[in-house]
Amino acid sequence: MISIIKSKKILRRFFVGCISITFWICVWQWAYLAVGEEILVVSPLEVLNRLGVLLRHWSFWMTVILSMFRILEGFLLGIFLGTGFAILTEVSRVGSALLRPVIGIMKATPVASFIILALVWMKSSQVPVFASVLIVLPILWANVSEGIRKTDRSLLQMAEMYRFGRVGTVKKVYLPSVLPYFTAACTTGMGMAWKGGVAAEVLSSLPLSLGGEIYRSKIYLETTDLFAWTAVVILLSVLLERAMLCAVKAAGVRFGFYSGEGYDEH
Amino acid sequence: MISIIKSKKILRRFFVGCISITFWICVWQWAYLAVGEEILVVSPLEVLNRLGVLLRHWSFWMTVILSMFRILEGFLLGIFLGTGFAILTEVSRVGSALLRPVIGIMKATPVASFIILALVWMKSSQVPVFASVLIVLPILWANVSEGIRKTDRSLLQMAEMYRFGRVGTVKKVYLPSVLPYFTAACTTGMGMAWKGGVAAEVLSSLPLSLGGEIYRSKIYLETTDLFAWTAVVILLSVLLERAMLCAVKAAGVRFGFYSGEGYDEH
Amino acid sequence: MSIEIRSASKSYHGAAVLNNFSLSLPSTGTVCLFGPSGCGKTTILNCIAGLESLDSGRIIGTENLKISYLFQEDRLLPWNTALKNIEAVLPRKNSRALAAEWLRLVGLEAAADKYPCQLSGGMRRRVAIARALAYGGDLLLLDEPFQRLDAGSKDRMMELIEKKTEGKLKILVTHDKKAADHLSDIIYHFDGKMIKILDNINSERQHYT
Amino acid sequence: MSIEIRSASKSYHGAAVLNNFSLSLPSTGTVCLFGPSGCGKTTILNCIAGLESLDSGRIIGTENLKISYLFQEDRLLPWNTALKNIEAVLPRKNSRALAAEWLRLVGLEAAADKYPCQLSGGMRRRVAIARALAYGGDLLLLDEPFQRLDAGSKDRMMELIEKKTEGKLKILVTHDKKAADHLSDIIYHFDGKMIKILDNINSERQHYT
Amino acid sequence: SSGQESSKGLQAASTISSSNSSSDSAKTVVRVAGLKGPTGLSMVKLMSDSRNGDASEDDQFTVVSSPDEIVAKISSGEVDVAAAPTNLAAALYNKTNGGVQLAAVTTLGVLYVLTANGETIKSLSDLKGKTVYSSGQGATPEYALNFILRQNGLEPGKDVTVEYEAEHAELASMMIAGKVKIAVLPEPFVTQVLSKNSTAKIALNLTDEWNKAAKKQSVLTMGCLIVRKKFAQENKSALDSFLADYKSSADYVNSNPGKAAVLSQQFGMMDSAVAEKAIPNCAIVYMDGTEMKEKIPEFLNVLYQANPKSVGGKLPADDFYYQK
Ligand SMILES: Nc1ncnc2c1ncn2[C@@H]1O[C@H](COP(=O)(O)OP(=O)(O)OP(=O)(O)O)[C@@H](O)[C@H]1O
Ligand SMILES: Nc1ncnc2c1ncn2[C@@H]1O[C@H](COP(=O)(O)OP(=O)(O)OP(=O)(O)O)[C@@H](O)[C@H]1O
Ligand SMILES: [Mg+2]
Ligand SMILES: [Mg+2]
Repeated sequence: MISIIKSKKILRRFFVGCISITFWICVWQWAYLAVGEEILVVSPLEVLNRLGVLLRHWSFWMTVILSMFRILEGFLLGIFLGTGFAILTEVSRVGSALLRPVIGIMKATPVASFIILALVWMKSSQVPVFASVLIVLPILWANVSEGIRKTDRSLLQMAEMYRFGRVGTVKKVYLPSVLPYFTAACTTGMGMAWKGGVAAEVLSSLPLSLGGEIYRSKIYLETTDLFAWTAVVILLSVLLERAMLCAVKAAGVRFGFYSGEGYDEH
Repeated sequence: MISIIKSKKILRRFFVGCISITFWICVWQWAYLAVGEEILVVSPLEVLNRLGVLLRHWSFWMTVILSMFRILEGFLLGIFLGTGFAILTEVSRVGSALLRPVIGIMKATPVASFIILALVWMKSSQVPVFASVLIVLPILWANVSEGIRKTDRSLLQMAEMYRFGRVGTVKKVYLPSVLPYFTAACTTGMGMAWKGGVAAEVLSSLPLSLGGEIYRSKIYLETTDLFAWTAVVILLSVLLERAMLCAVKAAGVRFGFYSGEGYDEH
Repeated sequence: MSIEIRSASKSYHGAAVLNNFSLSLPSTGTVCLFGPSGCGKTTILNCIAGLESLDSGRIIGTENLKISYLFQEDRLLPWNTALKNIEAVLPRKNSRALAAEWLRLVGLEAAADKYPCQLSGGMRRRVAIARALAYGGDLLLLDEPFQRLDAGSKDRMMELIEKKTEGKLKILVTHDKKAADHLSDIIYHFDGKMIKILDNINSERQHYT
Repeated sequence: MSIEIRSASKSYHGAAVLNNFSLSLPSTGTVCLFGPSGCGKTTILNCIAGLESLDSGRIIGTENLKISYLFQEDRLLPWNTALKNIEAVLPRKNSRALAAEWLRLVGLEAAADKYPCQLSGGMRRRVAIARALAYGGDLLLLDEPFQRLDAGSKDRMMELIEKKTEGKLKILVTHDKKAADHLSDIIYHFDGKMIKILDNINSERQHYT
Repeated sequence: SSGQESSKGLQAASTISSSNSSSDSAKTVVRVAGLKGPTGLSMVKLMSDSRNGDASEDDQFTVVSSPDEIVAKISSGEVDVAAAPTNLAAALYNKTNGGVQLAAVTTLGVLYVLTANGETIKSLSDLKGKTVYSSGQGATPEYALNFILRQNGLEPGKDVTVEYEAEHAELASMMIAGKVKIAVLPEPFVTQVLSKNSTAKIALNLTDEWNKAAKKQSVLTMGCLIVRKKFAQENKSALDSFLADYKSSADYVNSNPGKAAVLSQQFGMMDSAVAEKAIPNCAIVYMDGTEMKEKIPEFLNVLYQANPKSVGGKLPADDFYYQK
């Protein structure tokens, strides 16, 4: 019975999502008609058409896959480093003092400021990865440290008394209480990784990259292409976000703690 | 006695911060010596010198003030809209369905994709504001909605029983429990607002803007200027972040709830 | 005002807690629910308070009723001091002085500015009691009000509750036989179904096992 | 093993809770601390457990001691079921079967897969008791173990504790005179300073007021 | 597939054209960085020859998209020769204490004044009292436009209002959408606007206007080849033969726009459809030696007068100009 309720819920959510997307596509069509300049806004239908054409070329898939791997690499690196940095800053006072300025710099410094320096050390195809890391890392860091700080002290005392050990305390107390913070950061971070990574691809107009295609569409004033490629970016980001949330949830269930809205759902 | 302990703590923190910054400046100096290319890395001393010179011109202050206002405007707008969106998505199912795709798009779409469209409707000096909003809004949204969802249900039931009313429940239950999430998002958001805003200024090489100065320093290979202006960006972002944290804390105390690490400190 | 529970049923994940359960409550006095741990006492109170909905059946007479619910857990606002926690349920006018007076009545005038995490277990319970009484509901739901209290405090709290809620209906859940005995007009033993084991409103008060 | 508290002092924000307090504990038996709410009983247990530090003075004999601390609050892991909460304190080998056995002993075999928020107050308390006993410390700190329990459960828990911790030192904090009377060898009344009101280890057990 | 065919077709021609330049110079590999856009077009033939193994040297080519990468690659010694905007070459010379040299000028001005929607401009003096939209503020387009206007007796901001837009693409879109009547745009945006707005046409070629204004003392140039001085000194013969190959490549592109456009797409310089139309407007030249040394200093001086920083703070000395 519970599974029926659940699948009903999923169906309803899917349905509501579809209606909402339809609504926004109507808004888009309206904007297209209102602006009336093909060079500024193109119609959704045309974009769909163009996507249909693009989909048929193998180069489309190469582009998508290469960009996706680049951005996923940046995202994962950002997650690992951000979580690592958060643990370091919360665990050690020296680590905290040393890392805080670095994170401050990462957050605020625009890519333009160090791109030349970065290009000396890395290939231009690595710059998007780097840009994604720089945007994901601070988000992860902020949330995970907040989660560590907000871990219930009374439960930590309990873990100490019952000698959970370091590993046990992390697994049984810290991980479950940091998980919602981590999940929230991952959700934001995935979108932002795309934003930052594709922006870097645009700047270096990398061949066989989504950003490169956006750059080309822009300088050749191919507005339909611009919209189509942007739609691909948005779609991929949303899909990967969903996939990642499922993965995090599955991992949570697998390791015996739950990240969902409440423990009731179990 | 408590105030003595507190001021001691602040002093020590300040001291540790200074040591850490000194350490990183030493690393910078080492990198300067190791790279040995003035065009890639300049020495900290030279940057300080250059800053000393820049400081004396009124145009420096104009640049700083104009950029700061632009980015603060974006930051504040992002905070208001992000919080508003979060409330809407949590309160109303229709709001949630309609806003979710918008936020997904905001998170993932690179500025390059809509800059031309945006430039048709807004002055190029407003683009940095817009870029900041687009980066701050999703961060605020994610954290505030997480905070709203994680508000203790048993306290909400209590508020219902004791008829706190809508305003009272928000003020006495929701606000204090969302505050730490909000603060964390503001901290990340402030840095990111600078990153996004200055990057947009660079792209449009806006006159009298920090990003414009960074752009010009870059294309004219004035590495000293590039570092100096970047340092200004970082400094401003860190200072404003501090100021904002103090403001949020003061507001928390003023309105009778506390956001700090624990309630013990009181 | 008279409250009636009519053939209420409630189950969690298929396990019935309330099963076609009916109860008529008097309009005044103290009704005590007595029963083993996990039998559904808190669930009944939650349903009367409207915090949980029944699977079937109805509860009549609680609409728009002002209810003081002393929860089984204290449910104090962790970010407010003891004083502010009580002020929160009072009308704005004079709330500070009133709240301070309530704290005095439960013997916590010295702890007014402490946060819940700085209070001992028994002190937190007394703040919760003070809050429930300060709110002044027409119906009192008291879920184990005297837990974590020492004998002296317990007596004082019982006295206070009796004095401040005269003429109002109280539903008391407790495991403390002495307290139940002392306070209650009607005592039910609840274990799946209800058995009235004392009815002081109509008959002489009598001792139960 | 003998535990001694030597001229311990502890104050919060200038208000002394323990003031030059000394106490010698026997190596076995049950020592009961009795006292009004907020007098500092939990603070003493926390200091013995090493969770809070003294302002001055020392506690001797607790180094490396395995302590089962039943906290005044339950402190269950909200993201784990009742069973997993007990498993968490057991050595990995066979932990599942052992935990299930402990749940059976406290009468909760049916609630093994429920999360703490799905348990009633008394059920949560019993899980906490089962966890403390399952851990099998050499010293037991029991802070109001029987709160929220009905009379029947309370008797069963007392019996279980006595049976499972024979020969170990237990420090019991309770407001329940009957339980204190039943379980304790030594009873102290604590209110700023200690007054021994019963010493069953050397003398006859006697009734106190 | 048609691209492949035509590239095969031109292999034959190229073998002949570059056969005599393949001398006995040692097998020194020249590492070259090309820049996307018009300044890179002239090297596509060279790149294709090198790829097919028909060139005199097996030089290594990389195509980069931003001057940032050129700076990074030249200053780290990752490449020896690079295509670069001319003012960047001067700035690099100054900032590396003479570490780079100007090997050849490869692209003259690619800036044009476009008109649309019935606006007619026949000469510069027609601009008086009009509003001109431009992009590239703080860079060569602004300084060049100001110079030409002033030489023709028009004071920018007074006689002619110049509105600067942030991006070339933005201005081009505005022109296509009919929001702008007079615009100064570089290639390949000129081609784009011409093909998408039928009322748009080229009114003035700023390279010609510069020639008139400067009385042939200088040229407006946007692109050049730079070489690391150390490399130039140590591998003079290899560099010279590379430059000779480069010259024939530039000639080839100018005389075979269609075939060059296909190559340009293959190497990611520019889309073939755009390139074919744009090449005639891209002012591809090859100028080195004395001619370069005569005409460039004055050009740099114009930039220097407008903004000393744009050429790296001071005018380059004579050793900036590489001599064969
Ligand atoms: N949210 C829930 N999900 C699943 N089961 C629940 C939930 N809430 C309560 N229960 C179950 O309902 C039963 C009754 O719970 P309730 O809290 O009413 O007991 P109680 O009589 O108040 O017990 P106690 O005296 O221990 O507080 C218990 O078996 C409990 O496990
Ligand atoms: N963190 C703290 N900050 C300030 N005061 C505290 C703190 N913890 C405890 N206290 C104070 O210390 C005193 C003793 O508290 P403790 O919890 O030991 O009492 P207790 O004897 O266990 O009472 P109860 O029987 O009510 O649990 C109380 O007055 C309490 O307000
Ligand atoms: Mg209950
Ligand atoms: Mg206590």
